[in-house]
Amino acid sequence: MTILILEQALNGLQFGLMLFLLAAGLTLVFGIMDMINLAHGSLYMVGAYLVASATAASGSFALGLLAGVVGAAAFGLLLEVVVLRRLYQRDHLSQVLGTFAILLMCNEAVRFVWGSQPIGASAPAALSGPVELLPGFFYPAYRLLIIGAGLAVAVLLWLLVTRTRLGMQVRAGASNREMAQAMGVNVQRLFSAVFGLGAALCAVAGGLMGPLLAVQVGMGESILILAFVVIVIGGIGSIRGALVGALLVGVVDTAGRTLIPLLFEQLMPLDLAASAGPAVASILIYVLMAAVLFWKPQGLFPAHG
Amino acid sequence: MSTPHLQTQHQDGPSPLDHRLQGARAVALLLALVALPPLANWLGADFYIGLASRILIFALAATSLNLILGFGGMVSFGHAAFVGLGAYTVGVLMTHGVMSAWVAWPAAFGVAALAAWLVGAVSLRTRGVYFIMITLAFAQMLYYLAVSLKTWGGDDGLSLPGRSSLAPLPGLDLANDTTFYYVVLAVCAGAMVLLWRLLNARFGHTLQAIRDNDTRMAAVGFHTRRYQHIAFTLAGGVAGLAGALLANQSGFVSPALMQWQQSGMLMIMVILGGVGHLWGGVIGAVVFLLLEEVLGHYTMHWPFFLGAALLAVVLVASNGLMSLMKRPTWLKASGRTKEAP
Amino acid sequence: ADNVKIGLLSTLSGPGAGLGVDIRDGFQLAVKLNGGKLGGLPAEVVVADDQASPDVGRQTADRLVKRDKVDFMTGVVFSNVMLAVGAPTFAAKTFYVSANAGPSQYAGEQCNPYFFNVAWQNDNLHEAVGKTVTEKGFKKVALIAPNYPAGKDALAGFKRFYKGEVASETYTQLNQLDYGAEISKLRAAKPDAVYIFLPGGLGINFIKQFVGAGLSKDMTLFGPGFSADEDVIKAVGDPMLGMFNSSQWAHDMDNAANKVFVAEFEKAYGRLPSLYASQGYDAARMIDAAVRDVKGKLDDKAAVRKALAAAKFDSVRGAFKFNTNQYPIQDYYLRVITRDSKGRVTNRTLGKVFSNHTDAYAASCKMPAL
Amino acid sequence: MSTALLEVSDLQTAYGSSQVLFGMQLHMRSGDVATLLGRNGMGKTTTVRSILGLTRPQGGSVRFLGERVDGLAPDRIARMGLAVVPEGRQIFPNLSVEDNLKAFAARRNGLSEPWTLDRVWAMFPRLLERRRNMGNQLSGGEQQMLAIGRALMTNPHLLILDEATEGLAPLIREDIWQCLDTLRAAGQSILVIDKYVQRLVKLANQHTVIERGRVVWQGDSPSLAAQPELWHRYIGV
Amino acid sequence: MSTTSSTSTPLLQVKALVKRFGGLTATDHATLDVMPGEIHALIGPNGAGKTTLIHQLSGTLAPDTGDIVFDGQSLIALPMHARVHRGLVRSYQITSIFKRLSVLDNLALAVQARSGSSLRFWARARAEAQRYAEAAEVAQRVGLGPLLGRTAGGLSHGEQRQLEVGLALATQPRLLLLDEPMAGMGPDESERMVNLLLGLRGDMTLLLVEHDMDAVFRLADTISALVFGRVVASGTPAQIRQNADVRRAYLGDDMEHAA
Ligand SMILES: Nc1ncnc2c1ncn2[C@@H]1O[C@H](COP(=O)(O)OP(=O)(O)OP(=O)(O)O)[C@@H](O)[C@H]1O
Ligand SMILES: Nc1ncnc2c1ncn2[C@@H]1O[C@H](COP(=O)(O)OP(=O)(O)OP(=O)(O)O)[C@@H](O)[C@H]1O
Ligand SMILES: [Mg+2]
Ligand SMILES: [Mg+2]
Repeated sequence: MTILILEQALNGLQFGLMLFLLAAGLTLVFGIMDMINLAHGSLYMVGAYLVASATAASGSFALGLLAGVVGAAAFGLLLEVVVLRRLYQRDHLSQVLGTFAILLMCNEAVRFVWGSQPIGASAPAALSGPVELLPGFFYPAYRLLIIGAGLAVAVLLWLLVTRTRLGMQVRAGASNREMAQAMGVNVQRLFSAVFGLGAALCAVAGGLMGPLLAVQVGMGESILILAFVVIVIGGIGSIRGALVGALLVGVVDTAGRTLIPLLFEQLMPLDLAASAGPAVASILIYVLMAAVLFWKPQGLFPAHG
Repeated sequence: MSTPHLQTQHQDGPSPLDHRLQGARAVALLLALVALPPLANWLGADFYIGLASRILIFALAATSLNLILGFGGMVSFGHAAFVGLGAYTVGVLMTHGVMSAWVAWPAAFGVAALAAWLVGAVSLRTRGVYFIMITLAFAQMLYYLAVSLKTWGGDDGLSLPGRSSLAPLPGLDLANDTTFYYVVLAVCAGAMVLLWRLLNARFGHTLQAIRDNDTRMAAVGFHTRRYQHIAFTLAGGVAGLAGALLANQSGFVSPALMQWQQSGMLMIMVILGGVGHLWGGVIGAVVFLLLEEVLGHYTMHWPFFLGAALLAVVLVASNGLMSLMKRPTWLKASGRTKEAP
Repeated sequence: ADNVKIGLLSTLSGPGAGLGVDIRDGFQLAVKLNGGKLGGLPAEVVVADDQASPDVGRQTADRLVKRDKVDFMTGVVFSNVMLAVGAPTFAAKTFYVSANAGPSQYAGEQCNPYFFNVAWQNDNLHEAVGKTVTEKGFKKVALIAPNYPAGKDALAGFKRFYKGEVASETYTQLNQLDYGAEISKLRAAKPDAVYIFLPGGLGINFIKQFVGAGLSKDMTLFGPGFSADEDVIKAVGDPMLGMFNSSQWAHDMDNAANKVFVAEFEKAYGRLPSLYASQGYDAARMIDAAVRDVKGKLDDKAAVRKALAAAKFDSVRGAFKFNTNQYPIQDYYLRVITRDSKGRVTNRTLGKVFSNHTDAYAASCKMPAL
Repeated sequence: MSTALLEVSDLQTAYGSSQVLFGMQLHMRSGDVATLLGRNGMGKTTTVRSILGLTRPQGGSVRFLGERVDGLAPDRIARMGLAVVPEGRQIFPNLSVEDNLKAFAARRNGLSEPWTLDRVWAMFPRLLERRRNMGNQLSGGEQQMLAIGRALMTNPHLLILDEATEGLAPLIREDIWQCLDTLRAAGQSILVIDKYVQRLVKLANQHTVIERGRVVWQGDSPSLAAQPELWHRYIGV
Repeated sequence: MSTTSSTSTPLLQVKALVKRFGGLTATDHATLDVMPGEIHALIGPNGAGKTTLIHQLSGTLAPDTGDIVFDGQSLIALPMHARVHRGLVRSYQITSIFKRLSVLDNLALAVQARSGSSLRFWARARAEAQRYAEAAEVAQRVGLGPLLGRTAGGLSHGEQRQLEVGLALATQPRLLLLDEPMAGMGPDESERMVNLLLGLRGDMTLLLVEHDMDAVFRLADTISALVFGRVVASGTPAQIRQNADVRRAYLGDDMEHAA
């Protein structure tokens, strides 16, 4: 039982950190630049495809990841320069429509290039097995890599946003673009850079998740919703909030899927438990979000007053 | 030569609080819609009568969303849940042998409105994106509830034994696609008139002003949450009614109706048509579904072209298709600043 | 009629797309080999995507039968979509020849003269594995399936023929891709075998993660044919070696029809055909036989039905006939994943599990008149 | 020290279809302290916005440090050494007090004694107490102080104050005047808009009175002080 | 219009109000009486807690402890709109108006808030001539008479401030809380505002926060000084002018004048 809990905790951590990579980009673009970007999930998808293809082509996962991340960042920048920057000044709803359109187009474009069927991506051979963390406790090596990478990115990002002048200027530009310009900040270039960074983070997440999940069209949407849940729980615009929210969602979701059915089997007849258990487990994170917002309507770490 | 307008008194255009039904165009549209079934029959394309019913039903649902999203500034990302509830109400009543539309449709309205009232009571504590997400959360809960209720089909959904009956009324057999279409058309037209009156009445003015500046509305003495709550409940009820019609149209009810993608689609329709335009929901639904239908006819990759069309609309029109119809907005290169949500 | 129109409504996008694509390819291959005709009439196949959604399926089916006025429908992969597609199709008096979905409803109480299933009843492959697992002497088996009706039917089917202890019964979300939590539970429960019913991409992920967690050394993995077919093997590769699964068909089956099919499929698409492809292929050939039988008089519904029920075609799986509920009576085989002579990882047939097997629901079918 | 700093000539600016500025003129030399006077709604803020590039003028020209800047992006102009304390403060609500000051710190003029965080703290001790507060958790006056500090931190060639004493307590307001006196003594060029004309007469050496987007009077402090009827007519009271 | 019967009991009693933001005590046992009909000015250094106090009176912020009694009844439990209906109305320090609407619509909404139910779903709101006439009257009163049709967002800063006050006036308050109504106004407009407020004397009671001392000394019957969240002095203008504490903390020694 302790092993089960330990393993679940690591799974939750791993899932949470991946969500964080996505949520961080989203919080940067949305919380800080005040832009609702539904195409964020598409960047995740494109990143995953690029990493998978580059890995297959180069034969090296590290090289593939690097190439894919650079490629996705470039794609993100292109998107920003060509379309999205026209939407910053628009109201949120126009942004929803515009980025939804991009999402549709990305999905179809990817389908066109790579086909409708999921493509396989494999973890580097060296990491494809389990490692023994404690005597008798095995854990997949690849998931450990994800945990490490997620933690590293989290720390770097937090420093960048809260501790550097660049981060301050981005936040300033977001809350009052005109005033930030009047203070001498080239907001446009800054936002492009942030967007590229967000895209790169997406690609890191997509590339790392590829071998674990399937690389397929539409993979970005459901995870996008989760990323939104994360940043809303954490408080929009707060990197710290995104991290806490991501870990919370990761752990609650993972634990819920194991423990709720177990619990229900104890409490009620088996057939009822079999249908109620998974349903309750599925809504757990939404219940969590609703509860958080009920007590704290601005999320756990409100970034604006 | 223009003079500074400090002392001249001129109106800066019609008040954004008021909305015109655009009588002439509305009547023309209505006539065209009335003429559609005979035309389709004549062309041997009666499939399109069913499609038109479906589009009108979505127009109704989108319009109900526009009431809260466009005029109330409440961006609900869970509106499909109310549509679904309405549909399930009809479906469940039918499995218990209740076929009468006179019972089932008001019940659908009532159930959805009640749910909206409850969801609104909690959600309206939050603002902006938090509101978007909490409405999504409730919709997801309802969705998973529907998935797990095996008695009512669970994920498989529920096939209805037939259409509701307008029994005491003679000559109206809803099983006939054309009759059904005219009933749907009547409901939609009625809803539009009601919405128009509502917006230009005190309630509408209040709602729109709350959207613009709720702090100030509270400071002059409006119980802002109450008006928003009423609008939210009303919109939920109308969505439920649309759901009841939808269940009848397709003869099938499933949790897929409540999925977040459906809520998203309703939202896209409203934004496409024009947020806060009387006709925004209708135009959005019609254009969106027709585009889907037409593009799908030509290519497997229709979502790409649909996306391109939507993107073009966003970039060209400041606020959906309806804003293209009003001259002043697109003559002015307007730098709209942020408002809701 | 001077031509025959087929509505091929299948899942062509999303995680289940691989299945739909194979059905489509199999079906179209048969039409192509037939010179573009079915039963001697020029064939027009209208392909549509149901996006794995019952609602979309319903709308699209409506469009196919009402606007395109197709003569036959086929192609649906998932049972929940099938249940939504059925009503409008039957109401329009259009025959449905299922190339995959075989829901228990249509096999039993809701059986319908317009519905023919040329694949199997959903439970059949699971029943076959249940029997195999018992025969191989496994005593403690963990079961995993998605939380939707077909998933529940699957495990019910398995348990109908499995006699040992069920270590755990887990229902996952239908579109779940990360099985970390389920795998942890397996590790804790220590069963000696695991039975999974995870179609398409779901199975791919599960197996990869199962192997990555090091569990494949401690427990034997079983699945129905569709969790171990060529599409899955292509994506997972070596880790699948040694997995047992059940099927009514395999590409190495030794009959003339199958040899042509496998060779032509590989030639046309550059990959080994899957179970779904074989079913799509058979569906087309069955329609071909029926149309020829009625000499193109498709308006005579009773005659068409009789011709379909006769199933006068050489199925790629060998012997094939319909039960009273218009579901198959056929044999089921055990397969194992190995390397073939060319070094490819693929299925090899081991032997028969059931002969002339029917389904558990036929008895409750009171087939209505046309 | 008397090189041309800012030359605004024949400026025409409109919001949409309504024109606000009709040929504004303004000339400042390095070291000048100039004012813009006029009633509400006469176009003072609009003039400032046009200089800063925030509202694009339709005609006329703006030269700053000899270079033509109308049509340039606002951030380019700002980086040339122009800083503003805007009307309505425009504090960044999501930055702490300290970050509001630090984010834009620069040394754009070559003056020997640059403004630093410590100097701003010394001038507004109240801000030091509130340094960790977010911008929107400040009182109105505190925000005003922050806006002034924020502009000073860029060490601009020209400092523009648009109603910088709005909402400040008399004592603080007096501090600001004294600070501006000090700045002037140190050679800082300043353009001020404020309603305390009497105080401005003491502070500035050059005044421009505008009415409906046009210059109606221009001159130095003694002549402004000598013409009370000007005040009545164009400024009020 | 004054409805309070006795002039000896205060219309508003603020009793030992406390409000903390984290470690900062923004309102520190503030105690204050506002008599009916008077113009009561509240002065104090920046950050003393004046706006925070107004927020608590109007219902935007909930105090930690203490009580607010208006016309003999405690308001603590009432939300903002309910306080407005009792006659306690505020204006904002940072302008808060309906930017997209015309001046007339702005004011008409405020009139609507107090005249009849807004749960009318059918009758045309535009048909209520009486209400729009009242709104136009208020506009006249705050000097926006010629600008009725102008979109509020396009008004100059000073004009927006006038509208801000107009919105509060249109609700016909018994006690009007004004947070720096003169901020951003030129001397001329300030003068007009002072006259406007003088004209309200007798119609309603005013609690005024203002840093423009000329205005304060011309208007106020009573002045209270708030320092670090505490009321340190309360009295007639003459008393306050002489108060050493107030001079040290707030007024300074030699005061300049607006033009
Ligand atoms: N964004 C805008 N859109 C339309 N008109 C505007 C806008 N901003 C200002 N105006 C108008 O331009 C004129 C000049 O405004 P400006 O703000 O420059 O005046 P000001 O002299 O700074 O006044 P104040 O002393 O009140 O700040 C005013 O009549 C105002 O109504
Ligand atoms: N939400 C908040 N969180 C933390 N501190 C706050 C918050 N709101 C106000 N404060 C602090 O409370 C103190 C009182 O603020 P308040 O706005 O009441 O001052 P004020 O007297 O109105 O000042 P001014 O005359 O400058 O407007 C200030 O120091 C301010 O920084
Ligand atoms: Mg100004
Ligand atoms: Mg204040």
